[in-house]
Amino acid sequence: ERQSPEPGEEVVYRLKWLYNINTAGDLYGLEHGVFTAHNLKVAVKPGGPERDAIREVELGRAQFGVASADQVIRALAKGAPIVVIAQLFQGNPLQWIYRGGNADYAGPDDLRGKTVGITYGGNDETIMRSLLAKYSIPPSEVNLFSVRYDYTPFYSGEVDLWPIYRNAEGIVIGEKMARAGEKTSFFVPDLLDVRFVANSLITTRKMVEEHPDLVQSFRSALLTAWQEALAPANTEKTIALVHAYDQNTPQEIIAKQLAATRELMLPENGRFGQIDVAAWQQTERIMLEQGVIEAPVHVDKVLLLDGR
Amino acid sequence: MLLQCRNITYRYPHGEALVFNQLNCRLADPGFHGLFGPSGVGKSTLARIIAGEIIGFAGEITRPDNAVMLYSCNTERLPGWSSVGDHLAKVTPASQLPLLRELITAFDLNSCLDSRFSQLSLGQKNRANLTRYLLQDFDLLIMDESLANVDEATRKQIIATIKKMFPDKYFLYISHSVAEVSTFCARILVLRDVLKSPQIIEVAGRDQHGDTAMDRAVLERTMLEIVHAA
Amino acid sequence: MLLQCRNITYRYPHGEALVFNQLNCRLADPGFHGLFGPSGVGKSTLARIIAGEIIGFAGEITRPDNAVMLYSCNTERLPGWSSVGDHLAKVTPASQLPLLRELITAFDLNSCLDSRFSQLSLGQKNRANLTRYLLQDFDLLIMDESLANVDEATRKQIIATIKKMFPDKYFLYISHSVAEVSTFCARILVLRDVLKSPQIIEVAGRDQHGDTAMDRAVLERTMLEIVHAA
Amino acid sequence: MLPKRISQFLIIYFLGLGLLLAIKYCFSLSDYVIPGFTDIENTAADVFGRYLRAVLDTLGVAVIGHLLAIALATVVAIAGRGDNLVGAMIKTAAYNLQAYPIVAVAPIIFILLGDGLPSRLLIAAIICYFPLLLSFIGILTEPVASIEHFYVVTGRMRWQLEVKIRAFENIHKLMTVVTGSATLAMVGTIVAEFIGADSGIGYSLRIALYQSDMAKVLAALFLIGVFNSLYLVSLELLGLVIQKNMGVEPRMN
Amino acid sequence: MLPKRISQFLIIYFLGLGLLLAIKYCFSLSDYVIPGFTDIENTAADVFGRYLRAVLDTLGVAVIGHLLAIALATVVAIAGRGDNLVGAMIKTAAYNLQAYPIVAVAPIIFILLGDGLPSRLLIAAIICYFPLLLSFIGILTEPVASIEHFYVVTGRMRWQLEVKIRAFENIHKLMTVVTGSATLAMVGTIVAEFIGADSGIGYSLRIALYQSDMAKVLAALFLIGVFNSLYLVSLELLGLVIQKNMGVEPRMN
Ligand SMILES: Nc1ncnc2c1ncn2[C@@H]1O[C@H](COP(=O)(O)OP(=O)(O)OP(=O)(O)O)[C@@H](O)[C@H]1O
Ligand SMILES: Nc1ncnc2c1ncn2[C@@H]1O[C@H](COP(=O)(O)OP(=O)(O)OP(=O)(O)O)[C@@H](O)[C@H]1O
Ligand SMILES: [Mg+2]
Ligand SMILES: [Mg+2]
Repeated sequence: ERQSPEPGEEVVYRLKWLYNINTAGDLYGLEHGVFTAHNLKVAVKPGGPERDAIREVELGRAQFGVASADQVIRALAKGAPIVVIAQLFQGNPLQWIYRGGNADYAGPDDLRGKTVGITYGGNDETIMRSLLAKYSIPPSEVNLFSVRYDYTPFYSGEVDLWPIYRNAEGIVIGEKMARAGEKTSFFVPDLLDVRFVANSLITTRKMVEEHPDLVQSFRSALLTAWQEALAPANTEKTIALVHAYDQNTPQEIIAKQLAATRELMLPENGRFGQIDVAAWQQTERIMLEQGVIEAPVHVDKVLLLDGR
Repeated sequence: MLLQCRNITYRYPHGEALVFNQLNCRLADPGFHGLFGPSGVGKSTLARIIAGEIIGFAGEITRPDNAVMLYSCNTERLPGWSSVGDHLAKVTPASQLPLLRELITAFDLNSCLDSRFSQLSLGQKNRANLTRYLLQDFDLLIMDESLANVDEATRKQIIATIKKMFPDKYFLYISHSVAEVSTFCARILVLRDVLKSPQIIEVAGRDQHGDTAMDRAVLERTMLEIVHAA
Repeated sequence: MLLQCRNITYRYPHGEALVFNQLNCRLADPGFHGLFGPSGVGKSTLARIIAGEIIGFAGEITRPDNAVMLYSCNTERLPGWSSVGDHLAKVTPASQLPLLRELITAFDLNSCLDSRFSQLSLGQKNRANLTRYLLQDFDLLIMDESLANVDEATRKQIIATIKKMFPDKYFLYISHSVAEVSTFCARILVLRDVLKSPQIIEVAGRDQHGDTAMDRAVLERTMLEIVHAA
Repeated sequence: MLPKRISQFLIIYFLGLGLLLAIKYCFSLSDYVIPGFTDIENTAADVFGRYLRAVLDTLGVAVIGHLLAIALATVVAIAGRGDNLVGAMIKTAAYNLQAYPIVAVAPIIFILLGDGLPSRLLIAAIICYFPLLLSFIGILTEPVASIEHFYVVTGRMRWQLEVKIRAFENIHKLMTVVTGSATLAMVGTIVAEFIGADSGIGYSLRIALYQSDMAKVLAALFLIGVFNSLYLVSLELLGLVIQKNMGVEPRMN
Repeated sequence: MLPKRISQFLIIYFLGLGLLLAIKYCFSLSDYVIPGFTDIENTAADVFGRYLRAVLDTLGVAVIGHLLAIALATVVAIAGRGDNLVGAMIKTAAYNLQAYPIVAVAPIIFILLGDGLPSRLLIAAIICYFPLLLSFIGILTEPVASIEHFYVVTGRMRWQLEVKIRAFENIHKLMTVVTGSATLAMVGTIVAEFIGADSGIGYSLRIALYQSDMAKVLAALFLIGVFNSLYLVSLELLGLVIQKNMGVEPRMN
C-alpha cells in the first residue's frame, strides 16, 4: 500500500459525504484550477455512510480527508495517528428543525414536554443529552424519539424537533414544507453554548512530518478554494459547480444552501478554516461526560493551527 | 361399438419418422382386446391417443360423448406420504370398498398394504397401481404393460379376476407375450410397422374365461397367426 | 466358481418380514443363469446383495477379489443432454467400438441413436440401457428384468447375441417368463418364499444357443419342474 | 451435530478475525481501523450481557418473520403457479416487490404500517421470502407426471393435492431451502432493526457503526453467528423429525 | 412475452401508486408526506434522462454481479456438496457470510478491497448468491439414482458428471432460480450503490431519500421495475434458447 506520495504524484482527498453543498470548496479547488495552481494533482473522492476518511487516511488509501470532530476524538481514543490541519465549519450544521417559531433559536426550556428526534449512537444524541444535562432538564421531561432518514414522524407531527443538517437537508425540507404553507425554524445548540465541532480537514502525523511542504500547499490550496467558493462574487459559479456534481438538487435550493453554508463556515472576522481550540476542548469534554470516550485524549495536541 | 379410429396419422413433435400412417382400428364389444406388436412400433402412442392424452394427430376418432377412457402403465407411482393401503382406500368410492377388498386378495397385495410404494417390488408396484384404476369409473381401461413385472401365475389370476368382475367393460391389454394375448383376449389388434398397410390387422383370440380348458392346437394356431401378422 | 452365497439372512431396514432366511446359492460356471420366482419374493433384493449394492445382511458371500459384478435393471435412464448414440459411444472403451456397432444392430437400435432417451419407447429404453452395460468390463452382469418391455422375438435375438459374443462371462437373468428361462438358461435358481427351506432350488435349463432346434417335450418338463419348485 | 455446527462457525469466525488481526499487525494499524485483540476482548466482556439480550430479541422476531416468509412464499408460489392472469400478476408483484431495495421500500412500509413490530416483521419476511419463493415456484410448477397422471385422468386432482405431491417429491430440496433461509430471516430482522427499530442486535450494530467501533461490530457479528448456527441446527433437527414422520429417508444438507 | 411482462409490471406499479394516492387524498395528507400526482409527473419528467442513464449503469453492474453470483454459488454448492470437512467448512462459511447484514460487513469489505468496482461487485454478488446457493445445494446433493447408478458402478462417476446429471435433471428449477435471482442482482447492485458508490440508480435513490423526495423515489422505483422486467425477460428468452439447445421441453415459470 502506498504510504506517502512522491512529489508531483497524485494525492487522494477523501470527503466525508456525497457531493453536495458541503463539498463546494473542494470541488471548486478541483474544477477552477486552485489545486493546479498550487502544483497539486488531487483526486477528490466522495464519502458516504460506509466510508470513513480516517481509516482511509491511516490505511494510506488517502492522504487527506474530512472527518467530524467526534470521529477524530473517537479515533484518537483508539490510537489513530491523525492530526487536524483545518476546521471547515465554525458553527455546527447539525441542528433541529421544528414547525413554527420566528427565529432560528429556542430556549432550552422550550424542549420540556416535547418529542425530540435523535439518532441513537449519533452526534445528535451526544449533543442533545449534553444540552439537557447542561440546562438540568431531566431526561424524563423530554420524549426522545429514535429517528432514521424517513421524515414521516416529523411530517405527521408525531415528533416536534427533528435533527437535520441545517445547510443541506434543512433547506430542502424547509422549502418543501414552505410550499405546503408550513413555517419552519431551527433549534441551534451553538446558540445555547453547546459547541460541538463538526467537519475538519485531517491527515496523518507522518504526512506532516515527512511531507510538510505538501501538507502546507494542500492546506493553503484548500483554504483558498473554499474562500473563493464562498465569496459572494463567485456565487453563480459555485452554484453551477455544485449543481454539476449534485444534479439531484435544483439550483434554487443550492443557492439557499450556499447562503446558509457561508454563515456556518466563515468566522465573523477571519479566514476560512480557523481552528477553534476552545470549541474542540468543549467537544472533548462533552464526549467524556457523555461516556462516549473513557479517558481524555487531549485533542489540542493534534490541532495544528497553521498546519505544522 | 365403443371406439372407432379412422385414418390416424401421427408424428411426434420432435420425432423424425411417422409413427402412424392412415391407421384404422375399432373396439366393437366389451371384453379384453389385445394390442400387440414389436417394441417401438407405437403401441403406447396409440393407447395414449385413444385415451386423449396425445393430441395433434390427423384422422378421426369416434366414441360416445361421455365415454371414460383411462390409460394406465407400469411406470406410474403412488405418492409416498402414506401407505399403499391408505392410498388405495382413499381413491376408492365408498360403494366400491368391498370390491377393493376382493381385488387386494385376488392381486395378492395383502402383504403390501402397510408399506410405502417405494418399498414395493416392481411387480407389487404394478399390481397396486392397476388396482386403483380398476376401482374408478371407466368404460375403457388401457393396460400398457401394466403387469409387465408380475409373474405369470399371478398375472393369469389377475386377468381372470378382472374378466369375471368387469364383464361389461372394455380393456385394451398391451403385452409382449403372444401366448398371453392369444389366450386371454377376444380380439387382438396387431400393430405393424408404419410402412405396412393396413397398419393394424385384427386377429381373433381364444378369450379364455376362468380355468376353462384350452385346446392347445387352436391356441398355437392363433399364436402363429399373430406372429405372422406382426 | 465365481460366486458362493452362504446362509444369507436379510430384512430391509424399515421392512417388517425377513426377505431371506439362511439362503444358499452359487454360480459355478460361466453362461446364463436364471433367477426365477414370484413377484415380491426377493429376486431384485438378492441381485443387489450379490452386486454389493445392499449391505447389512447376515451370512457370507465369497467371490474372487477382483470380480466385477454389475447390476442392471429396467428402470434405469440415460442422461438427457445428448442423443442415445452419443451416450453409448461415450461410455464405450475405444477397443470395444466395433462391438458396440454389432450390438446396436443385433439389438435393433439403429433407429434410436439420434433420439434422446426420453423419446424412446419402453422396450427401446430397455435395450439401450442393457447395451451400455455389456460394453463394460465385468465378470457377472445381472439383468433384472432388463428386457421386460421388449417383444419376445427381439428378446430372443438379444439373448442369442449375448451368449454368442460373451461366452466366458456370467449372466444372472431375472425374468418372469418360465419358457424363456427354461429355454435360454443353463441353470435356473428358483427363489421361493422365505418360509420354505431351502429358499433356493436349482433347476437345470436347456441352455439353447443360436437357432438350434429344441425338443419340445424336454423343454416342457423343465418348465414344469421350475413351476413346481416355485 | 450442534457442537459440529458451532465449532465450524467458531473456526470460520476466528480465521476471519485472525486475518484481520494479521493485517492490523503487518501494517501496524491503530485500534480504530482494526481493533486489537485486548480491545476486542474488553469490549466483548463489556457488551456481552447487553448484546446477548439483544440477539435473543432479534432471534425471536426472526423466527416469527421466518414463519411469515414461509407462509407468504407458499401462498405466492401456489397462487403464481397457474398460468392464469391472477397467477401471473401475483408473481409479477412478488418479483417486483423484491426488485426494490428494502431501504427504498421501508419508508413506504413505515408510512403504511407505522413503525411497530408489524413493520419489522414484514421487512424481515420480505428479505427472506424471496429465495423461498423462487424454490417453491420452481418445485411447484414442475409436474411429477408418474404420480400425478392417475389423479388428473380420474378427475381427482385438486390444487392442494398437486402441491402436496410436488412438495413431497422434493422434500429434501424444500428442507434445504427452508433451513437455509433461516439465515435470511435473521439477517432480515437485523436489517429491519438497523433501519427502523430501537432494540435488537441490528440496532446495536447500527450504533456501533455510527461510532465506528469495530470491536463492538465484531462482538455483535460473533453473537449473530452463534445464534444463527443454533437456529439452523434446531431447524435441521426439526427437519429430520418431520422427514422421519413422513416416512422418507432422513437426510441433511 | 416482453410486452406482457412490462404491462404486468405497469399494472402493479400503478396499482401501488393508486393506493398511495388514495391514502393521501383520504387522509388529506400534504404533499411532503405523499406527493400529489402532478408533483410526481413533473419530477419524473425532470429526472427521467438522468435516472435512465443511472439505471442503465446499474443494470450493467448487476449483470456482471449476477454472473459472479452464479459462479460463486456454483463453486460453493459443488464444494459444499460432499460430506468431507472442507465441504462442511465452505458451507458453514457461506451460510455465515450471509448471516451478517451487508451493512455490517461492508466496512470490512471496504477495508480489505478498497472502494473500487470490486467491492461493489462483491456486495451485489453476495446479496444475490445466497438464494442461488440454497437451490444449488438442494439440487446438487440429491442423487438421481436411476441415471447415476450406471456411472457409479462402472467407476465412471466424476464430480463434474454428477453435477451435470443433477443439474440437467432439475434444469427447469435451476432456470427459475437463476432467472429469479436476476432481481436480487439488481437489488444487490442498488444496495451496493446505496452504501458505497457514487453513481447508479442506488445513489440517486439514496439522495432522494435524504432529501425526503418521495416523488423521486417513485420515479426511481418505476425505472428500476421497468429495467428489472427487461432483464428478466432477456434471461427467460436466453433460458428458452438454452433449453431448446439442450433438447429439453422449453418451459418458463
Ligand atoms: N416423446 C417422443 N418423441 C419422439 N419420438 C417418440 C417419443 N415417444 C416415443 N417416440 C417414438 O415413437 C415410436 C413409438 O413409441 P411407443 O412408445 O409408442 O412404442 P411401443 O410400441 O409402446 O414400444 P414398447 O413396446 O417398446 O413400449 C418409437 O420409435 C419411439 O422411439
Ligand atoms: N426398500 C424396501 N424397504 C422395505 N421392503 C422392501 C424394500 N424393497 C423391497 N421390499 C420388499 O422386499 C420383498 C422383495 O422385494 P424384491 O424387489 O426383491 O422382489 P422381486 O422378487 O424382485 O419382485 P418383482 O418380481 O416384483 O420385482 C418385497 O416383499 C418387497 O415388498
Ligand atoms: Mg410402450
Ligand atoms: Mg424385482
